Amino acid sequence: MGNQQINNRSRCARIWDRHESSMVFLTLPCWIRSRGPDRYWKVQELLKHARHFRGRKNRCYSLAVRAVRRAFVYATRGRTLKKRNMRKLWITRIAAASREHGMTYPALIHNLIKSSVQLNRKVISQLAITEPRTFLSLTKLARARQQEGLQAALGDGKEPPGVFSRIVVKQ
Amino acid sequence: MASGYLLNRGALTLRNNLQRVCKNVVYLQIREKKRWMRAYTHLMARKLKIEGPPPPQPRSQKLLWDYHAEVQAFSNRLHENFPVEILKRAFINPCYIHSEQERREKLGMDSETTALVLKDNIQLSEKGADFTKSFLTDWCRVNFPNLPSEGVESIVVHLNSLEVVTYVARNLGIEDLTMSADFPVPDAVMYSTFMAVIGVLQESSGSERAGFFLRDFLATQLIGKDLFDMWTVVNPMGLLVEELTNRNVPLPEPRLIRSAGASTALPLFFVGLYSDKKLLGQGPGETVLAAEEEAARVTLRKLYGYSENRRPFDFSPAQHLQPPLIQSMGSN
Amino acid sequence: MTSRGTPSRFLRSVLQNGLARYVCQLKRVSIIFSKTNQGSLGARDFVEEGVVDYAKKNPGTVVYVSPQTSRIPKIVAEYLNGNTKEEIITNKSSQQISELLTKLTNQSGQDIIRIRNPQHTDNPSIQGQWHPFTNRPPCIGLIRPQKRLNQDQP
Amino acid sequence: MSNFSRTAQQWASFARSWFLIDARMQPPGKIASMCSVRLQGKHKPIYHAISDLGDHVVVINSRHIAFSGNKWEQKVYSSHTGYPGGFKQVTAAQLHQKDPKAIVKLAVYGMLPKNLHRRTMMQRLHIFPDDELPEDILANLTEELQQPREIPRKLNEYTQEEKDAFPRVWTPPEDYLLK
Repeated sequence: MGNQQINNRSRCARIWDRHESSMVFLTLPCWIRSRGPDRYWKVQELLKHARHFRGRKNRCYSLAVRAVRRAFVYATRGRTLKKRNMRKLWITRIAAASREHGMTYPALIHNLIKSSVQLNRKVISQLAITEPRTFLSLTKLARARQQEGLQAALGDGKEPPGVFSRIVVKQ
Repeated sequence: MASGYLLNRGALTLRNNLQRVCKNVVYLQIREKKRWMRAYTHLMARKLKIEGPPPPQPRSQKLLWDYHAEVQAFSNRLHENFPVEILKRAFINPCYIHSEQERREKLGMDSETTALVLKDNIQLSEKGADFTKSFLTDWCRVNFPNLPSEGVESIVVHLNSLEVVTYVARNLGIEDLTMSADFPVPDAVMYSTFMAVIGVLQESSGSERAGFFLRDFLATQLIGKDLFDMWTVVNPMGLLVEELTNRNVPLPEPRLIRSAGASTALPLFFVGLYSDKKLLGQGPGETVLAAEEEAARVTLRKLYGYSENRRPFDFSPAQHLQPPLIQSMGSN
Repeated sequence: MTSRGTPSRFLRSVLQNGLARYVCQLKRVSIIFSKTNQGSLGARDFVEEGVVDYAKKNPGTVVYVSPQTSRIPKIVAEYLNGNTKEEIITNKSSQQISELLTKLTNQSGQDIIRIRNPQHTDNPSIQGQWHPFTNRPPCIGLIRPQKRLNQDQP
Repeated sequence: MSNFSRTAQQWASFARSWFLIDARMQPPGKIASMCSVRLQGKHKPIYHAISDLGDHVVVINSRHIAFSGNKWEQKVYSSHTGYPGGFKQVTAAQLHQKDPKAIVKLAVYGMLPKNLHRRTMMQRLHIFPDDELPEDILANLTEELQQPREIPRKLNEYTQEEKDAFPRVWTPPEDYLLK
């Protein structure tokens, strides 16, 4: 409490003294406080994020502050863009892998969904890289599903060998 | 006049403030910008740069340390029933006893009245080392029935090596408990201490529990390791030929099956090994020779059952061997 | 904040923990508080009520309770991999401290930094990774185009 | 299945293959789209734009490409030398006359992504106007790609039997006079 009173008093004194262009401080803490903020730590906080930049941006505050702000803006944008880009990449990869087995990407995904295979694109693309045989069987499944309608129309009603699907269950 | 008054006033306030400051330091929390902090941090940074970091201090010499409680917690943490007295002996290394005796002599203490009644862990350590080696060998034999004895030996040597064992020991918190002359504890001392712990476990709880301990903490280090990272085979083709003759299989016949960019700087060759017109294995390589060697390695991995599509190791917890102490604790 | 400016690591556990048997990674926890200070009120409550239960529940963790003439009450947690973590518990209630301790107990002690991928494995592939010849039929002998060229030259 | 060592696996996964395409009687656009996919590496499941995974493509018989319609006369290739009055326009036929590789090359160049990798990828495209390949390139080849269009046979390549067996829309009367 006492401290605060002194504080208020000194503030009044300072305002009053400013007219005479000489400053009087009633207490030492007030005098210390009056020197403005300790800018060093603020600068360090910012430069912490700029240390890996190239050139003077990594040590000069006035250059770094812009670059850091820009970097944060990019990072914010990048978080949404990353999801989009990754999905694009997975699709490119699945398209490449399915073309190796003579299928197109839309046909593969469409028929996998129709056969209620609930793998997402990320997992399918990982399978294409690390487990190529699993991916091959997925394409086979999609191909069988694709030809199911045609074969039913032809009246054969039989599954291709090695495929177990709804038609067999119905019979 | 006015200035004189101000000066006088200033001096008065300064004196008051000094008192305040002193009071503040003692009683009150000062909420101000810590302007000394910058200079202080710079000074400390420079000091660190000139002098280097301070020498590491063992945890036992820092505040808040109860050796008995630590040892008990150690055994509880690993879900084992170590007898605490013997376990404490396992942590006492001969180097510690030597250094302690020397220290006492230097201090001029009477050697008879302050004689050390500590036993070192050499016996335990030897016992543990023997058991570890035999257990790991058995474990590898069971898990890789097709692997020849040299392969088993090299896997055991890898698991039993100073590097792996000290890594495991440090991550089990043995370093804090170890009584050693030097700090940080040298690798060899860590190794012998870990082995002594195994020895204690074997003495107190039997070899089966000690085996489970080794399986859980040492054998898990095999995960993600390739066979030939541990076992250096210079001539895999020769080894393969030897293996196949032992099994009465016709000798392998290397054939170049695929190639890409053969005349460029980055060629790729695939060599397949055929035996009796059956493909044993194929391997890629930068040159035909490297590919052939790789194919031999692939075939050897298949023969020895150390391929990536093998059955995963069985690390399931030993249910029937749960110590009763832990169960009672768990029911709390 | 930016992905390049912050440290990162891959997901992994200490010594494959939990694969065979689970070892609580918190080896030592010290509760440091003041006997008189206002901010340590919750800490004192916790020492009275909860710390014995906690120690009984976690026999693998050594709990040190140390009243010191310090203004700032804190919990110092030490982990098996050698890392130390300090948590300030000024003005926290007994309940909050107990939650904090549970959190510290369940942690592995590794640095809490950005993890690059929520999944990680040491053996990424069981069937063998893709390579350009995975899905091509093997052709033994010379490469075809030469024959084809000869056919093409009438 | 295959348990390669890590270095060998890496070497195999990222190796460059060499594809051969026969452009005889093929539309250049189709050839170019096939080339562009392989030059970028978009036919590999490990594709990534900055991984530099492109393969080599060898195009032979670029002299014998086939344009549909009247593209030979109507398709115009324009360029500008940079000097005043330096705007050049040539038809496809003229360009092909001058350089039999140019049409395929320009088609591929236009289909590649417009970035700094484009020139590098173009260096991995080898075009030969005829079907004669140097020895070192022959040694590199890994696979021949199927042609996108089936080559139509000329009338004189059909045998008499095939001609007779061809179904007729209309049988001319016997007194019908062929012009």
